Amino acid sequence: MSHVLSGAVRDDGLTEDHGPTDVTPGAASASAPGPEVWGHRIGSGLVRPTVAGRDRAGRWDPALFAALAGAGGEGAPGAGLAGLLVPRDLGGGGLSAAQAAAVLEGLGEGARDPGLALAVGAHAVLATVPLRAFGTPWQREHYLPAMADGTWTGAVSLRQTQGGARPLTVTAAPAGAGGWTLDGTVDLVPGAPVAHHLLILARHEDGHGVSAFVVDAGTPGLRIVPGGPAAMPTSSWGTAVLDSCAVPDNAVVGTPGAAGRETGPLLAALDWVFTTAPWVGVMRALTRDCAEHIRRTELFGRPLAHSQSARQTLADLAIRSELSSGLVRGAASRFDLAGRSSLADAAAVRLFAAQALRTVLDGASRLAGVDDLGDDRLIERAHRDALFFSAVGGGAEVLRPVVAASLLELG
Amino acid sequence: MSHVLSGAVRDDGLTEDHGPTDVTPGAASASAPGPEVWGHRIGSGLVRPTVAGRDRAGRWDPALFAALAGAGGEGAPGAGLAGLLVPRDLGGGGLSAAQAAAVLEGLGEGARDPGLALAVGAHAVLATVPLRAFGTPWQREHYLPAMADGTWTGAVSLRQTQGGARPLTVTAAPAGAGGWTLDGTVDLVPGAPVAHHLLILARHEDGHGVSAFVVDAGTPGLRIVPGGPAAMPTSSWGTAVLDSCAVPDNAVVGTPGAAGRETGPLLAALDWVFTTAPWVGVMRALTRDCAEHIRRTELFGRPLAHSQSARQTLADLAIRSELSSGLVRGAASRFDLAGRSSLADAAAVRLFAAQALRTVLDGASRLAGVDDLGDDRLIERAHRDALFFSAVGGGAEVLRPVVAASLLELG
Amino acid sequence: MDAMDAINGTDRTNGITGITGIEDVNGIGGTDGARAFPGNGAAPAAISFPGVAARAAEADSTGRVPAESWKEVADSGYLRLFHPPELGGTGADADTQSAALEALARACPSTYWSMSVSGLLCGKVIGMYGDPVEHRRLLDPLLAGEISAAFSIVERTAGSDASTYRTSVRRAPGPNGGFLIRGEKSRITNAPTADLAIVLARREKDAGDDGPDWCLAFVDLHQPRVSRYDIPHMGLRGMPWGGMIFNDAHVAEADVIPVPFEALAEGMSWGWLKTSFAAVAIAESALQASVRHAKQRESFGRPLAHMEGVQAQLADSRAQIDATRLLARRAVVERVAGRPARDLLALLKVYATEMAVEVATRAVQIHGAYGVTSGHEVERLYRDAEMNVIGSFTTNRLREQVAENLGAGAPVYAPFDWLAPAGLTALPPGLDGFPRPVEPVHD
Amino acid sequence: MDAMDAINGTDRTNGITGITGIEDVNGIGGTDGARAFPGNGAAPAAISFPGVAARAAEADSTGRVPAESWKEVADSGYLRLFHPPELGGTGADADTQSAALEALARACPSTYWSMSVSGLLCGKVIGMYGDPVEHRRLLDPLLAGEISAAFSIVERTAGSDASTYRTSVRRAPGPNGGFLIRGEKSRITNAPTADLAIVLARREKDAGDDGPDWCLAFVDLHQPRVSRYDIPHMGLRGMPWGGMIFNDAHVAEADVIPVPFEALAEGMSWGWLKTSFAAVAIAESALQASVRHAKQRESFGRPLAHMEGVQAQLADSRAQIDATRLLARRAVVERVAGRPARDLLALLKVYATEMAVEVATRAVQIHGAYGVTSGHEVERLYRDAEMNVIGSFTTNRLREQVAENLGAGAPVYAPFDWLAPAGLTALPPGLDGFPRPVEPVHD
Repeated sequence: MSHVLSGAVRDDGLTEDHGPTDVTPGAASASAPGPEVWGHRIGSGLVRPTVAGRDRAGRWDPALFAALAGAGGEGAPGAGLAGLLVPRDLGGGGLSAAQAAAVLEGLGEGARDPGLALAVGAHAVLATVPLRAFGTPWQREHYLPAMADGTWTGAVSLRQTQGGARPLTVTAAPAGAGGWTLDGTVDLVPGAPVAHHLLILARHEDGHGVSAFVVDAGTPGLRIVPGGPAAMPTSSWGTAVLDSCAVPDNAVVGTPGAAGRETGPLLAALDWVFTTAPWVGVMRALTRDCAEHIRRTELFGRPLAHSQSARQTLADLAIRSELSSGLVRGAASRFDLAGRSSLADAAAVRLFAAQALRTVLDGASRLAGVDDLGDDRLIERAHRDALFFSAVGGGAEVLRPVVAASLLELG
Repeated sequence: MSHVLSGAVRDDGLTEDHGPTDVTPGAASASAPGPEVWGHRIGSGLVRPTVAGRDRAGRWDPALFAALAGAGGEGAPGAGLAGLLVPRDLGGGGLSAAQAAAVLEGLGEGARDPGLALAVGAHAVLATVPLRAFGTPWQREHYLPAMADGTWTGAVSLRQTQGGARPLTVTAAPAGAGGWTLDGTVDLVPGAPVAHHLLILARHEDGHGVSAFVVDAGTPGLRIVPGGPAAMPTSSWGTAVLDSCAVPDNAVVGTPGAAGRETGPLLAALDWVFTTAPWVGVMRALTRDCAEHIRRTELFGRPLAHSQSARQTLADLAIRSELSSGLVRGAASRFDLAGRSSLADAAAVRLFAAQALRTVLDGASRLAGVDDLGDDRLIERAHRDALFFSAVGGGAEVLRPVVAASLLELG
Repeated sequence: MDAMDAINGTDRTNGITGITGIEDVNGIGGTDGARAFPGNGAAPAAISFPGVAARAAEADSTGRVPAESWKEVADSGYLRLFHPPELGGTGADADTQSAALEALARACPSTYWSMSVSGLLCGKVIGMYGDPVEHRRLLDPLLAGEISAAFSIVERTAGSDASTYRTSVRRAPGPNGGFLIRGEKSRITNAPTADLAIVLARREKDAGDDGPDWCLAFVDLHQPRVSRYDIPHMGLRGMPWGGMIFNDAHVAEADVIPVPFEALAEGMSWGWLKTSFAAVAIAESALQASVRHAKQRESFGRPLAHMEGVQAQLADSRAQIDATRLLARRAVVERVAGRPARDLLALLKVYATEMAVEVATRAVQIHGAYGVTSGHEVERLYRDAEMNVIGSFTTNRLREQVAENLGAGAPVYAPFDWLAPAGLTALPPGLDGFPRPVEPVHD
Repeated sequence: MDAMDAINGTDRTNGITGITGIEDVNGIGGTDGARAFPGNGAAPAAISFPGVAARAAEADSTGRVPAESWKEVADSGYLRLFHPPELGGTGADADTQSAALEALARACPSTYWSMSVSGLLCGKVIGMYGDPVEHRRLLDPLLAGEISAAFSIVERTAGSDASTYRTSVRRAPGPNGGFLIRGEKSRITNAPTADLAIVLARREKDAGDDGPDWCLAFVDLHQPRVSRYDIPHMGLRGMPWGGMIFNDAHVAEADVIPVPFEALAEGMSWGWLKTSFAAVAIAESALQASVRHAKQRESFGRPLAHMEGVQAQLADSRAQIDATRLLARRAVVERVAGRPARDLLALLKVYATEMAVEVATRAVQIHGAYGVTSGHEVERLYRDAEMNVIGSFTTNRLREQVAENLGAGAPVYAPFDWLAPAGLTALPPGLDGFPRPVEPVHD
């Protein structure tokens, strides 16, 4: 059984041949364990043992996040999961985007915890990359080292990862004495209750332009209300309420007024690719669970694995996992090259993977029946979380026009 | 807007033209309000106002069930929801099977509470019909009148509505002095903690035959452990543990040893058709919610209703609702004629409707985005409950062979 | 098991088709010969067209309805079933109409399309908009099958968008009266072979004429100023399809009937019904062929019928067909009762036609190489199925109409230019931003 | 917006295809004329077959690969790309092989199939199992395109189930040596036109011969004891397809090569790769045709390109094709690196072929009546797409193999007789039980 079909990594964390999961799709390499192996090992070692309990209790575990932030071990870059994309000179792991996607895929498979994987991705990708890409030297040096080791966590609202498809709910007005005043409410912020700072997109009160701001949690006028969706309860969720919240000029990330072309599309593209990556791992985990399940379950007095129908369903799960993985890795790798990434590519990734995930969950639940798989009720949890996943980042009603516009040369 | 597309009944419970929702599919009648109107009115009046809270709390509301049991009003038969299928001479409503399915469909649409609708169906159909069809005169007269008015509730495990596809977990051994001794455990029993009696299929210890038993809750050796799946939390759930549980001979329902041909297939067919009926109503409710939602929601600065893609998705929801309704009504009507119902028909109903429900939920969540519809989070709840629904009754791996065997003259 | 067997005895072979009361309505490959329709009350299951079925492959390969098939159907009384006695029909009940529609479409979808467009659709339109006395001269031969008709709406420009239609009718100069028609209708069933065309045209109105802008013209196609052409097509090949060019062709005074455009919807939705039954029948034929194949065929030592993957495909098809047929028959009941049921027909047409493509695709898979070999029934059904999705209003266009019926409002068009303002056409930066900095916004 | 436009400038037209590094590999309808393959390192995007594309409709209607197309492809060096220099090939890198496969299949799927079966599949098999010196006499003309070959595995009886194959090879009597082959191979690409057949046959073994039970025979088809026939087929019509009957045809001594059956899997999985690229290319062609149509066409006053429903279909197709192409190219990388990648190829073939059917079906819907009009590219692609699902191992059969690779064990057959014991074939009672009572069980 080749790992192409069985998932990137064995359950025990042992590596197999890694050609096809190499971070550069299409490139063959059969040498060192890929970054997904490291991610898988962290996930299966630290996260998975407690996922069922944390999920049931809807509990955020700060110690666990701290452990992930500093996780090392064989194959680890210079930093843990928190600093994947922080450059090495700022204390991070300095992974390429493609490697980071591979780590998240491995994490998703090993951890079986979409909520915690989202929390990791929101901090290590969504909150990190805009600062790296557009931050001033002061912002980069102030925030990124502490984000890299997990001392500080950054947060972003998942309402703000769809460009301007829907109106932004926060406004920014220039303050008389310099700086800006922010007003509004933005919900669906994973990590908000524990965040050191939030990255917030706000439209200018005069209607001209959008700016990105990094707002520290202690700033007067910023209030975090804990709570969020029913999905992904192992993340912590909150709503940021900004009431005449004054921030200095150096809170602006990137070109003032230009976030609609900088951080806005960047957040959308990052969300579409990198928060998809752990789900690819979840699909692999479900596929392997199902392969195991049909071998040991009986229907009509014989192993379900003897049923052609069950076997064909299983094949369809493996196929969706493999295709999604290739797409995510391919699109991620383009972030490593300035000017090569494309919103249409990123949107296609999410569009395909969200549909693939539905197919995988349908198939897995058909094979599992009223009983779930494994001891951690992965199908039930993933089924719940996938509903949310397929809607954030704008959902298909946003993704499809983005992909089509590129084909049709419209916009 | 014709009601064919908009659902059987307006939200306010007013009736519209009822030709196509008449209980006999294909027969046109534009006269009195159909039974689905009654079911809808009960659901929207009694159940819907509290569904969100009961669902969040996972709370069974005995007073609500009692109110449903005795619900009357315009269009009501002689009894409330508890006695739909109990003959009139035993204190029931004496509805036809087709009418009962229509009531449940209306209930599903009005109540927006799959868990409670399941509880109603489990009592009024699954626990009632085998006693009516196979009960001795004593059993019918002892149980059915009190079941009809809701004084007593009956319960059945949803593990036992798939024929013998999977082994029965309860055994029956003849007791020396007459009667039987039951041993085993059966879970997934909606209503178990509050039931007066359970209908239990047990395989004979000697390997020859299966019998159905009606076991009163107080019987020594029968213990009810509350708890069940995460799905449908507005039902009460329990597991029945039978430990040398002694029951008399008159606890046997139907021909001793022949439940594999009597109550077994009957329960499967009833489950496949009648527990599907409320879901048809849920599909209608989702369709109408979505029609409303896309009119008042903006995307890219214009009403979502202007998007051709959103409109086409909406159409697909309506289509699935209408097709499922026709199938359920058609199959239900055949229970009114002894010897005309067919397991393959019933299996096809469930197979189609479960797939239709997936399509409807996918489409509805695509249109609704990260926010749910309405104030009761119907998509999220239905999405969760549908996963369970599509697995009980054996799931597609049982339904498909049943349908195919009929075509292929195999078995 | 004796008692159960006795009970099961009759049911096992019929299986789930029993739900609809119509079971294996025609024995494909049976003996030739027409069978007259039973009167109302007789079992619809008795309706079959064995000769038409036997000639279905011939129709496909020649691109024409064989004359014997036409005669078999006409002699059966099929063409009269849908019309009231006062118009020369037999006014069959809904069950009989449904059974007949499915039976003929089972036998040969091409023959069904050609004859139903002529006798059902054109017949209905003449009956609804024509003169009950005057136009018996058209209806009588039409329902007798002595002539055939084409329902000529669409033009070259755009499928179902009437605003692009240009064909027009004007008064003929000179003393003989009547009208002249000019224009081209294209992609029309029966165009190459029909005797009569029911043509939607614009009226060139005299001053002061405040009648409708549109009319139906009943055009005799056997005149020199009409030319026609074939359009070869992927499926339903036995159905003549093509165009007709009217070069000031003559139309009799009585045969131009002013009609408000909206009024035509009622007549046209008969087309949706006809197409939906074609889809149900194609799906049923594909399923029955699959069942036969699965029973006969072994692969890797396993009879296909015993393989769960094949069973799953058959079961899914069975359930989808049953659901669709029930809705189709309900629509017939509504129509026969005189209710428009256009909402129902719209959603029926959408589902039925796409369902048939899905079922036919499964049938090809089950048949393997047989299913793609020319001359095999399933190969033909696969090509036929897709035609129904396109024919009589494309299915995606009808979805919009369903949505409108649901209260989503009329389609609103705005040029698609909202992605750029949302920042979603931009090229997003890489991890380290853009190759060069973005310029600040100056308003 | 200046800076952004500058950055966007080159990307907008290429759009997402850029992900794969291969952009619009051939301009359908461009000028005629072969173009030699660039050397390794040259941009694969430069590969195109404009003349082949221009003759694709001709291939479809005549049922043969036009001679000019064959020559154009042969002259381009396409047939040599996949083979190492020591066997007369040019040993192209993976990118070039992938680009070439897709480019030719974009131009004309039938020509692609016919020539790839000959030069790629048969060439690989001769290279793998034949003698590197002796069989240059076959490989040289094959890779030069001077002769064509058929890969002859399947027989009439059952698709891919080798246990049913009967064709056999035995020693020729008499002094001239060599072998005689007897049997029939059916549903074989190139069978009606090929010069050479690579035939899987049973060996009639002498006593004491403990070699493999199977062999490959390289059979010269130009001899009197070989007869052949065409099988007309739904799609890929330009690809000759049919059967060949060996009536004790002669095979040279060196041209019968004993091979264990299992060893053939490696060679045959080249066929899955070839078919997968055919599917990707058909889907891409259908998508590009849809994009063109959507840009040109208006309906109800709205350009199709501006309609969200059309956009949704295009976007879904785009995403599916991208995912598939990435996997296909990864598979080529694996193969070129000498790894079997059979698991990967199996799941690729399953998804790619069904995906192409889905995309082609959407394309027909977008095109409306154009999409079902014979001669339109999309009508042809719709028919072509389904052939790949059936060809080179039906997709559902391959799913079983994928499952086996996943650890589900080998397929286990048991007669399907477990519903009755589960009580699930019974006729369930109505609300009031059975018409008459069930008899008690007596054991």
